[in-house]
Amino acid sequence: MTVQELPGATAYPAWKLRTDPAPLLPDPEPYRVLGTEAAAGLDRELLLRLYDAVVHGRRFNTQATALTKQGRLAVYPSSTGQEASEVAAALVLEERDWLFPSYRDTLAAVARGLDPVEALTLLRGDWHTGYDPRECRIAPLSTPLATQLPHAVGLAHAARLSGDDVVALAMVGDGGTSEGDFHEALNFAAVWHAPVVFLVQNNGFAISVPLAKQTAAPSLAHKAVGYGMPGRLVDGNDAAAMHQVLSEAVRRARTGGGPTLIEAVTYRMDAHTNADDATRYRADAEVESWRAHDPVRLLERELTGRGLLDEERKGAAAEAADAMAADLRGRMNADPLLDPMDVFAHVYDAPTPQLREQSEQLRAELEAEAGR
Amino acid sequence: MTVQELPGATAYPAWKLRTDPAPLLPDPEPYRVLGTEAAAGLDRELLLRLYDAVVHGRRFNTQATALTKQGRLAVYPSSTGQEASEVAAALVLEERDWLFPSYRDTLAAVARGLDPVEALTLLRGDWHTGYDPRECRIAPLSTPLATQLPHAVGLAHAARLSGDDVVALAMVGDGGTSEGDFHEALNFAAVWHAPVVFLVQNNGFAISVPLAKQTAAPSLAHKAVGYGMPGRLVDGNDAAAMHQVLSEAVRRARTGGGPTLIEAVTYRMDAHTNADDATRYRADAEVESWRAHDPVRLLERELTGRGLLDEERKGAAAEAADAMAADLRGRMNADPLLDPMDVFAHVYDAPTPQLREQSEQLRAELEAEAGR
Amino acid sequence: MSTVAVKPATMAQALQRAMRDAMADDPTVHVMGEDVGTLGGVFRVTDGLAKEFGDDRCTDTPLAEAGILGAAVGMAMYGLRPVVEMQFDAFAYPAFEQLVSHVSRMRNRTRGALPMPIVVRVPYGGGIGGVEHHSDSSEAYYMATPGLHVVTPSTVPDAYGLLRAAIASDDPVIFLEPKRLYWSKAEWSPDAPATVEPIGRAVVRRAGTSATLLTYGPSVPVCLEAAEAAREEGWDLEVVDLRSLVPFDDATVCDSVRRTGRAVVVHESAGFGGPGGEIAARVTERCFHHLEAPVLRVSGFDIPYPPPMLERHHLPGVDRVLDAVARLQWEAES
Amino acid sequence: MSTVAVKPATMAQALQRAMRDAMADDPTVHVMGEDVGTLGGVFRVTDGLAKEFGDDRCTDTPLAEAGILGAAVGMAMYGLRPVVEMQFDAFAYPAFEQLVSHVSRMRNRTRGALPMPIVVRVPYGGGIGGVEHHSDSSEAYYMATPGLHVVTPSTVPDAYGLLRAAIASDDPVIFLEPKRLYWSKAEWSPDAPATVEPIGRAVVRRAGTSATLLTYGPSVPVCLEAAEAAREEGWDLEVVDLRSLVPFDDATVCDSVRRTGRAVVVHESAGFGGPGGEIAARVTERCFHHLEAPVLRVSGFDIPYPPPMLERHHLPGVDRVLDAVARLQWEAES
Ligand SMILES: Cc1ncc(C[n+]2csc(CCOP(=O)(O)OP(=O)(O)O)c2C)c(N)n1
Ligand SMILES: Cc1ncc(C[n+]2csc(CCOP(=O)(O)OP(=O)(O)O)c2C)c(N)n1
Ligand SMILES: [Mg+2]
Ligand SMILES: [Mg+2]
Repeated sequence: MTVQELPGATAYPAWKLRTDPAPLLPDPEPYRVLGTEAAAGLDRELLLRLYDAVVHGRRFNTQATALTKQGRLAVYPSSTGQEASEVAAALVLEERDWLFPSYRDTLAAVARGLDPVEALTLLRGDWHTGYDPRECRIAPLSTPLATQLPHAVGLAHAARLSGDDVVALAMVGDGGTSEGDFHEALNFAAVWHAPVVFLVQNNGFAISVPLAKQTAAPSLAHKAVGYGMPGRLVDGNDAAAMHQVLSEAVRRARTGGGPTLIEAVTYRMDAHTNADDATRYRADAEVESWRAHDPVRLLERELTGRGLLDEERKGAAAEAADAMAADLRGRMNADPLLDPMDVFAHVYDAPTPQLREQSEQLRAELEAEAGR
Repeated sequence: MTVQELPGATAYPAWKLRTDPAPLLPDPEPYRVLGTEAAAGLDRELLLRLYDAVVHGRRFNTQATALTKQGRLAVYPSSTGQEASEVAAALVLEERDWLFPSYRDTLAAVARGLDPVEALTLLRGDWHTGYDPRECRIAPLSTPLATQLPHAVGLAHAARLSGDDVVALAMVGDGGTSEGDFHEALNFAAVWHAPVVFLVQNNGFAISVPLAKQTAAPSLAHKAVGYGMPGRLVDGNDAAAMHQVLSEAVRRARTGGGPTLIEAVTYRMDAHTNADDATRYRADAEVESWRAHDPVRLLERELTGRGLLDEERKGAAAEAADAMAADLRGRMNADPLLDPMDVFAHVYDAPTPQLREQSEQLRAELEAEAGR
Repeated sequence: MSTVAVKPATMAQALQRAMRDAMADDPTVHVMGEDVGTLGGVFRVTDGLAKEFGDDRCTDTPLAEAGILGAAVGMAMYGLRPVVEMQFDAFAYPAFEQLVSHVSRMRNRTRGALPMPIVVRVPYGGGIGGVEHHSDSSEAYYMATPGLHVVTPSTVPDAYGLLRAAIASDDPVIFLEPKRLYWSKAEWSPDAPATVEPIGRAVVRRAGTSATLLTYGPSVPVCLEAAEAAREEGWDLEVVDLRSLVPFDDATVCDSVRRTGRAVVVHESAGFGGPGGEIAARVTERCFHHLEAPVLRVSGFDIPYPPPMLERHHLPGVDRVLDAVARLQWEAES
Repeated sequence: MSTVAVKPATMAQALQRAMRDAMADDPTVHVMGEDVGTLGGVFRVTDGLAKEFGDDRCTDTPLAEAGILGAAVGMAMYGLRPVVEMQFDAFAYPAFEQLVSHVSRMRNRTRGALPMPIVVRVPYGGGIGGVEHHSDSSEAYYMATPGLHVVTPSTVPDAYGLLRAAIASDDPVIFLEPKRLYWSKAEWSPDAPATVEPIGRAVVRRAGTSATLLTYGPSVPVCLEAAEAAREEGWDLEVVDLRSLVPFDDATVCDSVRRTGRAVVVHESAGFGGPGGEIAARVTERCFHHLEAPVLRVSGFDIPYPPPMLERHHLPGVDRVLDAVARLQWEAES
């Protein structure tokens, strides 16, 4: 409603929108590249690289799930169906950038180059992350939902204050967007103009709860405008689209353009974890409807159509993936050597007198046990 | 970006925005009525009622602030400058509706008809709200910021489940919008389609922190779209505009239209509380620039221009307000009779054995003290 | 009256039945939380409730614990009796402010006008091979918060009785469910459930004369096992299941300790600042001259809960309980 | 070296000076929180820091405590040393999940790769006429959380020394500032501040022989006053200021209690599940045969903190301390 100010009306202290909302709003359709005209401009090397990565990723997911059945992993939240989004998140980053994965994003860590065995350490039942986050610049996989998002903001902010052009890319699920920490992180990022990219993987469910019970928003990407950052909707199964949109957001962040919120529309093909029974809350038909839009198939179609993928190339990719899986299987089959005393070693920089007492107690018990 | 699907591209599982964002977005200018052409249609009775209420409210604010100087209130967060928004929030509600005020909104409770002495009980240093929230349907004034918002959602939801057409109106400050509870409450309200109206009073500051350090959003009302509810921007000093926009939102909520987020753009003329020194963080000139846009003056101008307000009518309003203030002063001057033993009475439905022991201890101490 | 078939039931089933019966008896009882509806909860404790009572009585909420508990506060203000499920106890932490600043205080600040008949069901403790954040024991936080009741069952009938009592209570109750006992079984008839236990009463699970084990929840079976094993050493241990941490049953506890003259508190949550300190201190205050030895504590270590592969070293087991009993200065006796 | 003027300073000034000096010495130290910049904090403890070091070193954050602490975690991951101010301790509750699930555990889960050198400054306790939610004592929550250090000063020099030590620590420290001592004064020179006290050492504030008062923070002055008053009754009380609740200085505490044979723990936070239980229990475990009487506790009641007009009845005062001392079974002596 436009208001006509009458003569003599009192002065109104200057008002203006703090920023123009129009460019912040996402397009109504998720951005897609594969299978569209836009695909013509794609770099073939990149396409092949993405292909190898999603094939590798798919194999990693199936292998890790198999390891749960063999009792070699305590639990595995599979990202089958979401590989395009997972690998793109890893590939768009420079070495100096940081990745903040959620508990579902082991694959993103692996796609970034982390040794799969290290990446799976916690899920295997060990007491630590398995890798040194500072070395690989991958934060510990976060289980408490959305709590990793303010960490990403703080780190990006710290990097910027230090004059480093480091970007933080933080991943979260659709369910995680309901948590207060999501809100607080996005707000801090926008106010601080921090170089962060928020990637929401909307895979349709939070365990059993479908998106319709999670939000009434037009899309999750529409949340961006409420923070004053751009929101982007992307087809999360389209590796090329994901790579493009994420790259653009990373570039913006790196060059002082501030944070971006990206919603990747995708689907969780497996159950929530190996412990979950998805048939209790969703119909097979819905799952099946997503098969045709599988991220691996989308790339295969594109590459085959452009003559870049023959059976040989396909075989090579599959073989490499199998080799990784076999290696992983082999190394996970060995029982890890765990020293129970280690649980005291890193609680504090220097253990408190109380912890020293307790570790002595355990040591004595272990010795008695060994002596028996 | 529109995407051209190529022939042979894989089927994409149906996507559509869950709701159209356009009608959810607020207008870029705060809605105003007073001093504009729109004012012509206003009901004169309503205008006079609003006038009496803001005059009364202003007097209440100055009196309560004076009481802090006399040591009769522990603290008072004044809403001077925000009276239009405070009283409109009270006046748009039916008796069966609930108000969820923040700690700054004593005035809204008083404008709803609550005895000012009761409304000020907590701020006076007593241990309880002073009134029965169920009787007057005013939730306890909430100090932990934004925590009252999910309460309002739960209550509105419960009422709807019970088949009652009750609306909950919840108030929060601009600073409070940064809290996770704000986010979670709005999301729950939208998903549950609960009959709630969220009123954000953007008074420019959270204690010393200006809005620019609080958010980068185009406006706080723009946050609505991220939840899938309409956002409205209103001139918070314009009592008629506030009344109109709030009434409309209450009507929507009552008739099954779901929640609304309203941002009232206003200004806190006093310091944060009597204990605060606002000169440390803002310039007098800024405060002065808002005087011309004072909610009382805006109404006076309108009414005078329309020949509805003469000196006599003005005098009568002032007199009524003074009478209220004198009565309040008088009643607050008496020391309240507090029984220390009461602090044990309502911690539990039936006190635990432990609390019974402790209350016996205090009773013995008090008797010994009295006996001395 | 027909005779009722008594058949084995799990604690999870008894808990489900308690909610079911409460919902059937009282239309104001509402169950809410993450995945409690269609899925029936990740532990299946709410299985079937949404089907029987509809989505409005058993509601899958958005994923936000402060929002869930905050909404429950508002529902209680309107006269409903919400039963909230927190999926794991570490995931109750986001709701901490709502719990401490509102749930526990609302009745008090309104002189009883706004009671908070809310039950917060919290699966707690370890021993189920859970990864990080899935095995916390957070009872110390709740015990230190005036205005809350804190209860925890250790048997199948108690699970039913205590949960019924919790739902019936006009006060907020933190209902701690020992995860590793969800699948424990007992002969118990869902068709003629045990009478509802009042909140606040400890029970002697095993009578004994040499010393008292004071324990609750997941550590009760451990203590009963330890008591059996102790017979070999010539100790006849009494085992008291506290059931209610708040209010605390000083009478039952002190009666036992005065008789035996020795006590060990056993729980799996961390020792320092944990429940054992309060329990040991209050027993000592009240029974000092009956004590032959200091009240000792056996608890989890003061470390973040360790993961599956190491949890057996952390959890108080039979050996550690017996070691503590052995340190109760028996020589002083002779 | 010129002689340094020693003049009265308040605890608030000493705390400010500690941050100022730490920021000057170490560019990675960052202060952040609500109103800490331009305003200098609602208690003026960060006064002047933004002016001296700029907004990027002393930052007014948006109003969201989980966001503040969560961002601090990320900053610490990048190598900074954040000093976070929570405006009042009840307003630290929204950050509880970040604190318990991340701040306290990050070092452990990364085998030391990601230490959390974060200080969380929390103004705590009552006695300042604050309205609801402004006088909580939440130390029990922090003590029960492995991985945190918890310290609290009771004197002006300690305020400086302990805060310097906290900022220098590679571990997360909950730094509890007794609100009612902010304006307490001592002869202390900001130009030659006392040497930095290591974290984890209790101190005997007053030597005595009859019994030991174990206390900390805002209750230290109360206990010193009680000790003076006790002379009339013929009791020579020792007062131990714990200073650090985690780690706990068993050595100093037990040394005192073994000498005196009697002890009372004094704190203003609620009694049930509060710090006193842990302290009494561990002292009893370690000093049982030296004790002439059970360790008693004097604390706030188990109620929501009462408001200004009634707080004097809640706060442990000299009389209540002396009453407890009188109950230390002196007859047994004679
Ligand atoms: C704070 C918190 N609450 C609850 C949980 C339990 N939980 C683990 S995964 C999950 C669902 C997450 O859904 P979403 O965010 O969509 O991620 P997705 O599993 O689909 O990747 C829940 C409720 C948790 N980990 N953290
Ligand atoms: C959770 C929480 N954090 C911090 C505070 C301390 N505090 C009280 S009022 C206030 C500023 C509130 O600003 P705003 O929401 O804009 O409301 P206004 O005071 O302007 O009405 C702060 C930080 C609080 N009450 N609750
Ligand atoms: Mg999901
Ligand atoms: Mg404000």
